[in-house]
Amino acid sequence: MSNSSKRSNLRVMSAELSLLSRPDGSATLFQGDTCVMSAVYGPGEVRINKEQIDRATVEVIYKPRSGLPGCTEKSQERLIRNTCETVLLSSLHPRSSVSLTVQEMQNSGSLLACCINSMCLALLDSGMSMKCLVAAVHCVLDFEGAVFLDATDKEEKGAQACVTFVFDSVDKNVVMVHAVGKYSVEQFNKCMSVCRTASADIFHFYRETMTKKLKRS
Amino acid sequence: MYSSSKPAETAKISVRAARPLEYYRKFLEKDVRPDGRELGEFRPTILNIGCISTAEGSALVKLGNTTVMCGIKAEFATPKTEEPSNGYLVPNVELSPLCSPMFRPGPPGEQAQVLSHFVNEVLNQSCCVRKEDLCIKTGKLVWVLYCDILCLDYDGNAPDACILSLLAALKSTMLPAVKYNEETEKPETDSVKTEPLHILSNPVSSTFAIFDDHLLFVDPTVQEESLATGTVTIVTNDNDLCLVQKPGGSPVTADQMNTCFERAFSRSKEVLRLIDEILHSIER
Amino acid sequence: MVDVLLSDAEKTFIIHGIQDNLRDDGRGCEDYRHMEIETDVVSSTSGSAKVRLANTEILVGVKAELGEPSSGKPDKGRLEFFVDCSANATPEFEGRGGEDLALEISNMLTRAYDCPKCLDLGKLCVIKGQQCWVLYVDILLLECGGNLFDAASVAVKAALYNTCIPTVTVSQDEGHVDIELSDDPFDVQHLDVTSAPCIVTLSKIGHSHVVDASQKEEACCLARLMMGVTEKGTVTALKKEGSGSLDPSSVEEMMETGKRVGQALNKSLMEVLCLEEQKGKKKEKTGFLR
Amino acid sequence: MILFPKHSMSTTPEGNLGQRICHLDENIICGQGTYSKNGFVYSSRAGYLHKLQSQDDKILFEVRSNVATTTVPSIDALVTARITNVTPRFCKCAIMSVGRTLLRETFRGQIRKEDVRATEKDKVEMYKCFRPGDIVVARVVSLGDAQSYVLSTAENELGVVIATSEAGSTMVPISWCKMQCPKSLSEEFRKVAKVQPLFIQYSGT
Amino acid sequence: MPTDSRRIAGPESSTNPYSFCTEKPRHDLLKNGKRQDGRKENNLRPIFLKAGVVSQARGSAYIEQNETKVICAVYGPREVVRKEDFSMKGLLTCEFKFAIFSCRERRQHQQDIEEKDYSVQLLEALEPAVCLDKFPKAQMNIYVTVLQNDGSALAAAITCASVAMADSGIEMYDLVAGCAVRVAGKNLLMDPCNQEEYKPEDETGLTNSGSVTVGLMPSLQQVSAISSKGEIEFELVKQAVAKCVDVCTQLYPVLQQALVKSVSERQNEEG
Amino acid sequence: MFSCYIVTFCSPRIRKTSSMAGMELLSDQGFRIDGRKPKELRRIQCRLGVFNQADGSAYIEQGNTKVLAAVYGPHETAGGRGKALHDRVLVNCQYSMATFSTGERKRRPRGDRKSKEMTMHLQQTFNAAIMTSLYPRSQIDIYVEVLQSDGGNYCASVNAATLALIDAGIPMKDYVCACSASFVKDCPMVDINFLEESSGGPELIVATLPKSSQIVFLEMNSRLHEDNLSKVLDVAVKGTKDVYQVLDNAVRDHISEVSAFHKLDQS
Repeated sequence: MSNSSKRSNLRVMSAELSLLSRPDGSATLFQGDTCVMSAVYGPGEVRINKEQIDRATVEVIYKPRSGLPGCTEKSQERLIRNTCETVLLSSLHPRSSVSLTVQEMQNSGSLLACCINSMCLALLDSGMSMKCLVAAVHCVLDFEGAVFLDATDKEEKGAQACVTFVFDSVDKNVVMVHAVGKYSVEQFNKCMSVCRTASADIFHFYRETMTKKLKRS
Repeated sequence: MYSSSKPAETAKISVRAARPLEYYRKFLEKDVRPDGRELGEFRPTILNIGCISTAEGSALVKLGNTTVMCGIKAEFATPKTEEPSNGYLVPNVELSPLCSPMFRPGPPGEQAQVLSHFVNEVLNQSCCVRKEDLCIKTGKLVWVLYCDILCLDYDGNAPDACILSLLAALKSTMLPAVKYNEETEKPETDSVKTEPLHILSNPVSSTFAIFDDHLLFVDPTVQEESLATGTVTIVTNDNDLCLVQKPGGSPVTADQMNTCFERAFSRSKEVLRLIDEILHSIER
Repeated sequence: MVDVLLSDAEKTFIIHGIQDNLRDDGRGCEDYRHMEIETDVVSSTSGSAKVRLANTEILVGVKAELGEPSSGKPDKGRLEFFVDCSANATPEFEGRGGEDLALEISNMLTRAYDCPKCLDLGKLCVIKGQQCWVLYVDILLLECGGNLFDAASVAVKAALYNTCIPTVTVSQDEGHVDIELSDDPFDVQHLDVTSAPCIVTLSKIGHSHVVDASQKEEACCLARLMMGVTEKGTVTALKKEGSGSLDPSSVEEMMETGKRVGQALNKSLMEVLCLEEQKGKKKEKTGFLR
Repeated sequence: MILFPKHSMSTTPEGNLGQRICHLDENIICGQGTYSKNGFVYSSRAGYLHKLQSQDDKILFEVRSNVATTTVPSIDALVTARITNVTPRFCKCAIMSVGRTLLRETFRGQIRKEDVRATEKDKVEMYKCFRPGDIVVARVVSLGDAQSYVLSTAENELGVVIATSEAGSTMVPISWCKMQCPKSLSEEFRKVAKVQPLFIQYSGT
Repeated sequence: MPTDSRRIAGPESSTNPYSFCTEKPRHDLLKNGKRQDGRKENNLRPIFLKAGVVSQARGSAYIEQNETKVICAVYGPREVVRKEDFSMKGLLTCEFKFAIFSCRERRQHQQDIEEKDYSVQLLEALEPAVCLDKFPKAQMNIYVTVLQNDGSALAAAITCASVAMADSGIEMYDLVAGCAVRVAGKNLLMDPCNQEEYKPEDETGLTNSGSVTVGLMPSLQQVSAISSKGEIEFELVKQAVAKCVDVCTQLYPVLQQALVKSVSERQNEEG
Repeated sequence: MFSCYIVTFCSPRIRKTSSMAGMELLSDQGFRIDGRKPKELRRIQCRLGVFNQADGSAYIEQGNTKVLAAVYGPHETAGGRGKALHDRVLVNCQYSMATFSTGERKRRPRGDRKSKEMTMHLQQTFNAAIMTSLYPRSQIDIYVEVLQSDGGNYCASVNAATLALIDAGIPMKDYVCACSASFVKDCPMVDINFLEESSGGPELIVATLPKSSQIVFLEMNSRLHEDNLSKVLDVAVKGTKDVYQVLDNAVRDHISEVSAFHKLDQS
């Protein structure tokens, strides 16, 4: 791997909110070349068999760029949904449904992180009540044990381990982890601390994006 | 139990069913679980290896009530053109309606798909079976190992049981000896001679449940799973980590993560000892 | 199955009648209803037959196509049954509504024909292990008036009798194998269906049993015994159906009846088929135009 | 290979499924877990045979087992249910247990406005009787339609037994129509069952 | 064939390695009056039957006849979801499945025609034995999985499912015992194992070749299931059925014992 | 049927068959493949009341295309109240083809894209012809089964269904008659068969209410010059009127037969 591709900070991020008119909130997020579009509907009517009497039912549909969703996508979908359930104050909307559609537009690495960040932006855009914000940061470990933040797809292929962390905005604790590969506990902890530091940038980016949006209106 | 004015009629109100959360809190205040386990204690683990003779490798795992069976069927296939010397590993988890009232007949539901993906990730990332070992003739013929994991009784913590049954089944797998006939371009299978599969590493999974946002306990039952505010699954691979997964839920601190790692590594040793014991007893 | 609703009184009437060997349409317990058989009704098939048994109407088309033999039987042709319950019979069959019944019928037929001596499939082999004739026997159920299994099996046997398979010549040159089919409509081979089975369904009603139950009688019946019977009287398939149970002694009685009726059915069917064939092209084709 | 370990033999219960118990005559009544056919009494359940004397000097046979006896709601059975939905005309609930048997899966039930209490039926306001999440004891009035069983709480002993207040703690009944939250001391309306929470045991502890 | 996106996909096609075996073993069904596994014609394999094996189910059972292993779980009574199925009589459903690794040939995930056929036969074998009127508006679901198939799978499934039903505490008129027999020539081989089972592709040259499976309610002496494959002479069918009925009656105590054990075990647990 | 076909095996050697090659859709003498004149319909034979159990049924043969239709209703809507329409009857159709009806065996009788499209077309056609407002909240089922297909499946299906609806006594504005047409060598051709259909030329399908000459369904495939459209359409509409004559005769015959029967009964 050439030295130029080594990154200790995140790729450039840009986001567009409310691009879609039908959903209650939507966001398109670019992290480098990776692009994900999320849309939120709700709180709205819920199907009777999915009704929960004490909180809203969160549904997430993850759409791959092409083809039918398989096991990998379902797994991805569950990670996004569980994260979403954690941050949403769903008990404010009992017997209703919050439905989220996450559409992969382009995958150039750090896809899961981009999905979660775009989901968070879409929720912000919809104005739904949340406990806290979440920031997802992806990194890879190469065979020498060096950490690459926000890896591209090429870097992911040659990596020893791929790790995605999601931190909350209050205590910066770990909301979600997905770490696969071969690594030691120390390496895991190192990734965690690097990612935690980087998460501040993402929270900052959220603030900027929202400020921009509110100024416009 | 409560009785109404008419003594013959009674209605049973089980607090366990009506108020399960309160019920659990009462126990956990005393650092014990309703089934008598401590927070860091796994349920008794029973292992039976090689129980299905129609499969090339098989294992039955009982983790308390949770029962999982893994059968490995080996078949011939042509390799992918981009990886001509790699065999296939195809794991699938089936949560059939037989094992719990939660599952309905039909195609696999979300949970089964997520589990299949989880097992697939562990199998690929841990590299416990080298795909090159499954090659018979480069570019022509390779083994495909269908690892089907069937849940027979679902009482929580399927990931741990699945990974354990898979590892045990792989360790017991005996592939028939095959010669590739260059002239006819067809394989010739020996109906008697078999060869064991090489297992390079030992992935072991440990699942933790988070209760009331702060309490961590290991090996949740199905009721504990439904009450938990989050789970953490750690798959160790000998002295390394192979997979850490925390699919949302209550946030955890770095310290809590490290406690989980410690327990996962000690569990890994326990489990590997158990597998070795059983394998030895079979050989004898 | 397609049910008719009967009151308890109607059921009692039918059950009592059958005890006295008298059925509501005047038949005895071992009598079939009026059956009409016509072969060669659909010209886009290799063989076809239409059977009308009172209100039950079944159309069978056999299509012979070249295909690969199954791995278990490399030197034999294949026989594939497919049943389609047309919604014309009842709105219940719309969409996939008739699939369960269709599967039951095709399973029973597959089982009845799944023995080496029923039909000489060896004749259908073209090149061993590589090419053979596949006979797709497609059964179309157009109207349900009871006793579908028997009617279907009769129609299948008639259609197979009617089936013409073009003669093939296999020629080999330079390692290529050419299969040439004759286009002469008279240069064909026929199948020998003399030992093919017919299904006889025996319905237990009250303490007696009847053959060829009408829809009303089927509504009174809790347990049925279905038998595949050949002309020689051998049994090629046996199945109990329905939610009731049977005495071992009545099972035996029913089997006896089944064998007797089945042999007679096979015999008269063959007679009718021969007669029709002799008429040949002279007979006036009527089909559904009465 | 044996998948499930064998256990040692224990005493034989007297009534085994399908077993013929005795001749049927006019002095014999077939009780629960038995049936009669062709002049005999048979057992229809694996369990213990009980021979009982009924009031009119007849012999009653019952086969009882510790496995659940009543497993579906039947007319007149007492059930516990969790309220899921309240509308002005009726409330929907999920039946959790029938008699003393805990159900593994719930059945749908509904309590209509006129079945909430025995008196002043027309003055019932559903929202002042039940709230979603309440646990009630009710009686099955009819098997209802394909959708749900029809339940009634029109007896003093029937009604809400466990309820959670807005503040989130378990409330204490203070009258037949009110419950109080011990934390916030706020009062909420319910159709309260005449039973003290003391009598509700934590079964399983 | 559309690919199944809900499962991890393997290669497009794969073949069984044993179809490339150089020499194929041929066995005689009977040699000096003894079968391959040393049994006599009339002998059954030892049966291990245990009720109450699945903790989550209402009732369950496991049966083992040497290498034939079948597990069954019963759920319900539960609500009937489909409006069309509503009836004042209880509804019974049955799903029969071979585990993917249960046979020499790999099985498919989706239920195939044979499994569907067995589901129906199993259902019709059990229906006469269950007091359906005791659970109006509700359904009982029976799920049977064959973990390993070494012949007589349907017969074992019938036995297993009836014990699982009884274990659930649902009222029944009687248990159902299942038994299979292989007819080969004039010989009747009871409880055939996989190699002895009738396969239509085998050219045996025998005039009589087939198999018969019978389900019997032993106490009431009622046949609740009967099915046969292959071409058999009429007299021999009769003999085969009679023999199966006999054997099923002999099996009755085994079924009862399994139930007694589960009942007394539960008594001990609770008492 | 058994016109010579050759299956090449191992090597892709395909020998063209002799019979069809070089066949012209319209010969110089003005005859079509099956010997018809361009404006000649195929022979139509039909019968009403083929089944006893259906409320109405009919069978039609148009040349070698054979279709059975059955009608049930009006009855309660199946599948709950949700589907019922408050102001008119729900017309429910199903088009299905017997697996042996085509030259090459069909794998499924229905459920494929083409059958679904056909089902939809039938539904649209009969929604326009049935007096739907007479039976609000109910349903009429029209089931069509193609037994043998030789082109003009839609036309034969519509004609058969019309007869079945008449047999069931369901009030309609008029008969619905359908006919197809093509355009070959500057000459419009009516009622085209399978060979003509699959030759790649234009195909125009029209269903009309013949008395008022109103078109209820029109579909055209492939290319046709705008100038020729009216010519082809005229031929097709004329075709439907001819079909109407045949159907009307069949209905009249059927009715007189049935009423003769009734008179016999009454006397």
